[in-house]
Amino acid sequence: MLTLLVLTPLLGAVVISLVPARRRELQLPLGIALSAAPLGVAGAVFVSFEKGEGSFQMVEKMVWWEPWGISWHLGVDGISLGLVALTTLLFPLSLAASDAITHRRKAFVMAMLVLETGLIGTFLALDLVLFFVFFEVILVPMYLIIGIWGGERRVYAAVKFFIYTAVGSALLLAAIIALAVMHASQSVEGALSFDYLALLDLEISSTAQMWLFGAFALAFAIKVPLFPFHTWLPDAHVEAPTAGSVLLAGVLLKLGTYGLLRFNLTLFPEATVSLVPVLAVLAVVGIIYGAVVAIVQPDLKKLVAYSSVSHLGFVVLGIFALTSAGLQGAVIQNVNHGLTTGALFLLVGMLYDRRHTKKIADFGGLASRVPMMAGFFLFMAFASIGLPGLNGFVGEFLVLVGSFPSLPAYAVVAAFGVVLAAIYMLWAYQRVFTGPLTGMANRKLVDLSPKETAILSPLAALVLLLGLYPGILLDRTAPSVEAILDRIEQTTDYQVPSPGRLEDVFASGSGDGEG
Amino acid sequence: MIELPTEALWLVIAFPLGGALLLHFAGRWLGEPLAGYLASAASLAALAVAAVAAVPFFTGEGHPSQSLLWEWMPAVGASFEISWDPLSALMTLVVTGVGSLIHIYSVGYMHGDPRFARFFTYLNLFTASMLTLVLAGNYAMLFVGWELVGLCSYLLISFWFTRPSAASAGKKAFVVNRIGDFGFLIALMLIFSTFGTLSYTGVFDRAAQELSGWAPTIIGLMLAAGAVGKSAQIPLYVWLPDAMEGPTPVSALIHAATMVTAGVYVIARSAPIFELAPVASGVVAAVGAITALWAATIAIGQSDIKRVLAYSTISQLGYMFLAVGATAYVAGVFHLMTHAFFKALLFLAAGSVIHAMGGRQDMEEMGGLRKAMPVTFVTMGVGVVAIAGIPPLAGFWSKDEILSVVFNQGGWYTALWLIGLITALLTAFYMFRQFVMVFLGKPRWPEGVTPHESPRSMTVPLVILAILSVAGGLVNTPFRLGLEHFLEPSFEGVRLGHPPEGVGLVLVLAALAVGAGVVGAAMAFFAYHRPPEAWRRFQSGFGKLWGWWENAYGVDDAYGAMLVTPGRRLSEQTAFGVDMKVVDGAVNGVAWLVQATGRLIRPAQSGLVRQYGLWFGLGLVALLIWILVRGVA
Amino acid sequence: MSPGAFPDVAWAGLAPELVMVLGAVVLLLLDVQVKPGVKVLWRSASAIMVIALALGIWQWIVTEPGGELAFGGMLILDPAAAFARLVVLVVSILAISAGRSLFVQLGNRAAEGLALVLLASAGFVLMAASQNLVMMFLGLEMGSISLYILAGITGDGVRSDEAALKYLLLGAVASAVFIYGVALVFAGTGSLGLVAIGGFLAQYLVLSPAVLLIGIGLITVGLCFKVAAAPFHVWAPDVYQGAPAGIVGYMAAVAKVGGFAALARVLLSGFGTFRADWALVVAAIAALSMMVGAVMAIISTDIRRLLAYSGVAHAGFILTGLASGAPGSPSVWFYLAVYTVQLVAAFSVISAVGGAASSGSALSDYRGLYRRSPFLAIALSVSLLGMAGLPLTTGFVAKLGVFLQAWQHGLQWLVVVAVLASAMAIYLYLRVIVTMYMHSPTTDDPVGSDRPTFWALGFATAVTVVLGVFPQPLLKLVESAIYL
Amino acid sequence: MLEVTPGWYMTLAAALFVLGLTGVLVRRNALVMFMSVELMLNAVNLTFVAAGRAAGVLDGQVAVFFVLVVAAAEVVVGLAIIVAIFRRRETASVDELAALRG
Repeated sequence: MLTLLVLTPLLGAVVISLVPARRRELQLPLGIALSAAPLGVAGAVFVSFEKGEGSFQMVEKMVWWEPWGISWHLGVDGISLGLVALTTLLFPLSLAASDAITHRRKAFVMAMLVLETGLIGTFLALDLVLFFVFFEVILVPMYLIIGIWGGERRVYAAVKFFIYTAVGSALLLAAIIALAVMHASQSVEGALSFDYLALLDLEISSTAQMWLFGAFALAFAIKVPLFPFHTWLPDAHVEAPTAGSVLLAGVLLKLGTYGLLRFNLTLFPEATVSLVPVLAVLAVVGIIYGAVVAIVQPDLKKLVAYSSVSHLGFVVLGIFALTSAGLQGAVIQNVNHGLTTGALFLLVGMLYDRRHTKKIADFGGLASRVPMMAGFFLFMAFASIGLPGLNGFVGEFLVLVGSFPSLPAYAVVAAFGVVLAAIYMLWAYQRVFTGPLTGMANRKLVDLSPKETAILSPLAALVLLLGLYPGILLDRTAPSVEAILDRIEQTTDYQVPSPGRLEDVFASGSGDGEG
Repeated sequence: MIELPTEALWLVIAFPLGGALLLHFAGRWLGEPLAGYLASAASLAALAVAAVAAVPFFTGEGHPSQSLLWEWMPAVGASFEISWDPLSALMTLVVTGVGSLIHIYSVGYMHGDPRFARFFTYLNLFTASMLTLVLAGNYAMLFVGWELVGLCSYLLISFWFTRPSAASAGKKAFVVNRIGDFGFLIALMLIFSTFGTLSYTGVFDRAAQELSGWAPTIIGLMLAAGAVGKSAQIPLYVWLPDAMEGPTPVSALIHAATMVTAGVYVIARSAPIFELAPVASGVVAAVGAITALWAATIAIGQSDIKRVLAYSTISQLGYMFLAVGATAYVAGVFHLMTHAFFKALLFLAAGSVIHAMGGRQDMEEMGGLRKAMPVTFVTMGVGVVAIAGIPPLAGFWSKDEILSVVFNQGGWYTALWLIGLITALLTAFYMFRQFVMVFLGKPRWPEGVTPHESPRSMTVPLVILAILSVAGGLVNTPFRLGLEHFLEPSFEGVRLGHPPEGVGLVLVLAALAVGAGVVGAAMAFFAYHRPPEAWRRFQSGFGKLWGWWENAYGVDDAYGAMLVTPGRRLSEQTAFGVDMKVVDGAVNGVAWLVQATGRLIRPAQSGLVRQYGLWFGLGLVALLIWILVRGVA
Repeated sequence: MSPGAFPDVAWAGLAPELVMVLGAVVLLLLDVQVKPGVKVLWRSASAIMVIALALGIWQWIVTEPGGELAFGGMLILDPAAAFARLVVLVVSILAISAGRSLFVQLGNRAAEGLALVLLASAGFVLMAASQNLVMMFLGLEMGSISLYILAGITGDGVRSDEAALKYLLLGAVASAVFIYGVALVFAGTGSLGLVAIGGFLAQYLVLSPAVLLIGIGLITVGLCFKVAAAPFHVWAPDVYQGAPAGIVGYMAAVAKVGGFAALARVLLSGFGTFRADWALVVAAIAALSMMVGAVMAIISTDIRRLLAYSGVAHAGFILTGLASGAPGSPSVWFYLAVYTVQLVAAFSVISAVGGAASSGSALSDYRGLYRRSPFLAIALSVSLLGMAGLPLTTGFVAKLGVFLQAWQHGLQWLVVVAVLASAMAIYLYLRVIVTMYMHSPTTDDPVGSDRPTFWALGFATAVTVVLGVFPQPLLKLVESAIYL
Repeated sequence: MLEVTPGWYMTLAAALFVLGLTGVLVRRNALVMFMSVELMLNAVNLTFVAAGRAAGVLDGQVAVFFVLVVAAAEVVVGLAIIVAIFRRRETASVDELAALRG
């Protein structure tokens, strides 16, 4: 089933390529229909997923090249499940929002479908080479999407995106090779293996763990992006077409956090435990820094982009909190951020399609002209601010409350990001949507079409559903998260903090929280 | 009598929530006034359910109970669970009761507004949120309500969003509240890491054994930080005056009667924690007392009818803080309730005046409205007397109880008591000043304004609230401690502050409080029941002081200069300096470095064969030397 | 073997080379006597190549794992040699297919050109199959001299002359260095056969290894020149830029195959016991090549120079595999096979865009190529992405193989340098792709490609992608191409 | 009497080789550079002969023939190219050939 899930979009791309170029009117609807297929498969996967199970499910394995120990090995667990579902959901929606793409539309749809295969594959891969292949292959369609269908400085942004990520993953490849070789030297048969499950049994010295952790973490930190590796993101977002931004923020960034969670924590537990302060500092700096920088951005898209830096800082903090709540928060925040930021980018795109500008200063008082759009924007803005009852809160709250027992000082600083989020989001909303309606062009704006409403509504519904009943996801992630924590506890002397007197928390915690 | 199980209490939230949803999707189709009636019905339905459910507490047979709706975030012990005890019952009744009246009032007040239905959507949503807050069975769900009321406050303050000031005020309210929430969040983190849960029962049952040293103090202070934001206390009160940009019913409901009291509610709710943290309690009391005085002085200098009430609200909230800080939880909650009545009444009456004056809010343009608006005149009069603490109206009982409990605490609380007493005098002064300026004297109406009494839908709620303001205080008098008895199950095991034992002392304290009120009222009457020139002379007698009051001590400007502007500059410098030049510059610098290296070695590629030969030869020699050195060594 | 008796020659084992050499002679004679049209000559040459390839495949199948000595020990016919032959032949066929227009433009010199291609291919195959160092020198010269002439064959361009002279002069010096190294090794061991040298070294403790070490060093330098490894690469950009577009890809590819085959054979089977001594030297050259190649390519504005410098970097990657010792040889062969195909494909596109006889190809000429010819743009992109080592292309598998070997054999630092260099290299390939897809063309004239070019490029592109996803057949094939 | 061992020959050959290499580096005329290369190859030949003699095998002497042949072939091609260049530019100085660079 998972192979099917990975290959369905690719098949779709093949189908699209067979559509004659002159049948332009067919390309986009067909693309949407074809990207709905993986959504269906993902739905089936979601339904047949066993709730109480922490290990990988629906595992499929085919040997690809025995001597190197590489195989086509797929599996899904609670950590990847939500991301896969999110991916398959965002594709039809962002394709549907791509009416504005008229130039080389067929190629666009194909690039999107290839991208989808890559993304799903990355989340499901249980072989490190397979993972790396998908991880890298994603760059090409995304690069094309930014570079061909992007804004004015698209080439600069696309190249920066590609190079930055490629440089990041270079050392990842070296580290992966190192693991396989290590497997060869430790296993009885002396065989190389890139199999994730096999590599989990390796005994890696502390020093080696540090190095390998560093290599993995660098690749993922750039993808997340963690401060100070984030500067490719605003450029990429500003230049990318709407669909590109949606997927970039919605899914691509999650590859980084997913990678940290999936590989760094389990393969290098010792290094994880000792490097927690480093990652936590970067995460917290990212939270505050991203928010501070977002406040004064003159470009709406850039503002949302920097907000991603801030939000993903929460995810990373949750991961390195190494507590059940923190990890669950990280997993669900991954999905949440995809929904809300995806929707925000869709909205900015819809605004851009109408006004051909993203500058905040060009807008003003739009709410009286386009109330529906304003309503959706405000809804998503509040979701992103972390309003309880909407999904963003669930993730942030779990992360904050979950990271306090282990990282009190960091959690306190991170919590301040919540304040800043309200400032940049609401200020932006105020300048764009409220006040008197300004400008002739703004006076002629049209509100959301039924189609646009249909694109945004499922996202809004999910934002609400996950905000009120996150159990739909948490029930499935909890066992996998526990499995990771168990592993860390077994392989290191780390103990997940249990509730207790605050004096103890502060004594054992790595910082000396406020007061 | 029907026994309503706790399991059914979700209905209390569901009615207004359902109303909000219905109005959201069908509001425009329902139109005016149907949407308003529907929203009012939803609110009334919630009131009915709550009333029925609260009966056991009145009869003294009820016990606090919980009912789990659904699991929310099990990892942090957060779930949607309703906790039903006298405290939440009382809050529910106040919220739905006053709320319903304001709903009804709004049908008249919002008449003709193009976004009539949307207003009621928000109003219903607010009711649902506030009920979520008070019915929550754990801190997480409380926080849901806490933030959702903030959202509604934001939406309603900037309801007329085309006015830049309204849009800005809404944002300000939310952001300032968020600063308080920052503390609240930390409190939640502290609580979770101590107890492993956020549920009230889980926390309070074990509070005494798990919390020691400075832990309860810091938790209490952090909770108080959240409360300071929501209840507009120093230093976070600045959002509330601006919040008056919202429609007046909103000011009445959210920014007087209900939402702003959430802070008081939280502290009262967390009494078992504050019990262990006398320092935190003391801070709360001090903040409350200082805020009460501070805001009261500002209120004196205001000429906007709503701003007076806004600062008055801040001041009265200060009283409530003072009460809960002095562990007089019952007194605090009592004042919360009476304040809800008379402040809602005052706001609605002010709204009625504004309505009549065609949207004008400057009291200097009013005067002599007594005849034009008799109902409003009388009801507002009741409210003014009530807030001034003149017996036997509601305000007297609650305020007196607070002051006497604070006095009884002794020590430095005596100073707080004194502040409270002065505030009582000031309260009476600025309220009577307002009353006189608005209703008495000669009309100073601008041309074209012909005030008229408001429609029935507005006056009826005024009358009902006036009755409540008169009689509401009787639920808890020194003669019959009804409320204290009623709330007992909620404060089980908590030492409550009490008035002094001796009847004589009680009477002296009461007399002092009443005296302060009467003096203040009399001063206002004499200073302002005169032609405007005379007041101005009176005001200028205060010298610079009056300017400070008028200008609210310039706190907004100071915050602007000390926080907002530097913050923005910091943000700009980070974004356009650090981020673009340093961080991104480093990235581009690496790329530049690679290219520069290339340019550095490019001259080697001169195209000259002999030079190529030289490189070849040099490479050869270098290699041979290396081989030989290694080989021989 | 009695005097006067005909030596024991493995005729069958050499059939492909014999066909090529005889074919070259026949072509020249045909040209003199019959004067057929260029098309006929081109077809004949292609037919000769195909026959040679068929024989080569047959030889591959019958080759024993250990190989057999032929020509009195001058040559060794082992799987590595047989595989080298396959690569050279495939590359040659691709090159003359895509280079048809060059031969057409050469007119009455077409026969010479085709004959030289056949001779050069034969020469480099012999070089790869040499067991004797002098034989290796002969193969090297046979191939190299043919390439010198090919570099200047158009004879009508200042730049192509310059390229030819530079290539020749520096190549001659390199050859001299190589053969001097051979002489020193001979002096040190008393034999010229690699098997014998290996045996000698295994048997005796060399008392004064200096002469031998210098010999090895000189041989290595000579061959590094041929494969354009830094710092012996300076000629490559100039030659690639100046030589006729239709033949540069071929020149670069076969010289690399021959050079690396020889280097591998010398280092692995001759001086295998000395690995501890030479591995670090080779690794240093590899590291330098990768860095210099990547950095210089980034600042190049001519696509040929860019490819030349990238070729330097690739030489570094291949040397990385070589430095890992004998177990690394399959990865070296895999790399060589897929890289040379990409290289020829890339230059075929350059030839189609700029003209087969042209010298120099400014990057700006490729602006908007996608709009002028989507096919060429895609073919070039695939080749470049392959060179960049992007997953799902053969380049990735090749790099993975090389890195795995190096890491397993103690060259972890080299792998780190290599991954960084390949990350840097991505930028330069991306530059070309950006130019082709994201810039608007200066002219809208469509660019055509003739049918042989189309097929050659189609084949190369398909190979790069299909073998990138399913490389198992080729991986299996190179498994036996190992030097013992 | 001083015995002339193969070592002498090989030292001489090394000197010649270096001389040749230096010649390539310092002379501008392409023809002279070729002559220098010939010198290098002759050094090689001397080494081969000396080493072959020392080892008592014929391989060294045989190799010399091949080297000679190769040298001749190189010179032929080289002269042809130099003549072609001289015709076009009227110079045989390699320093004037630097159109290709960077």
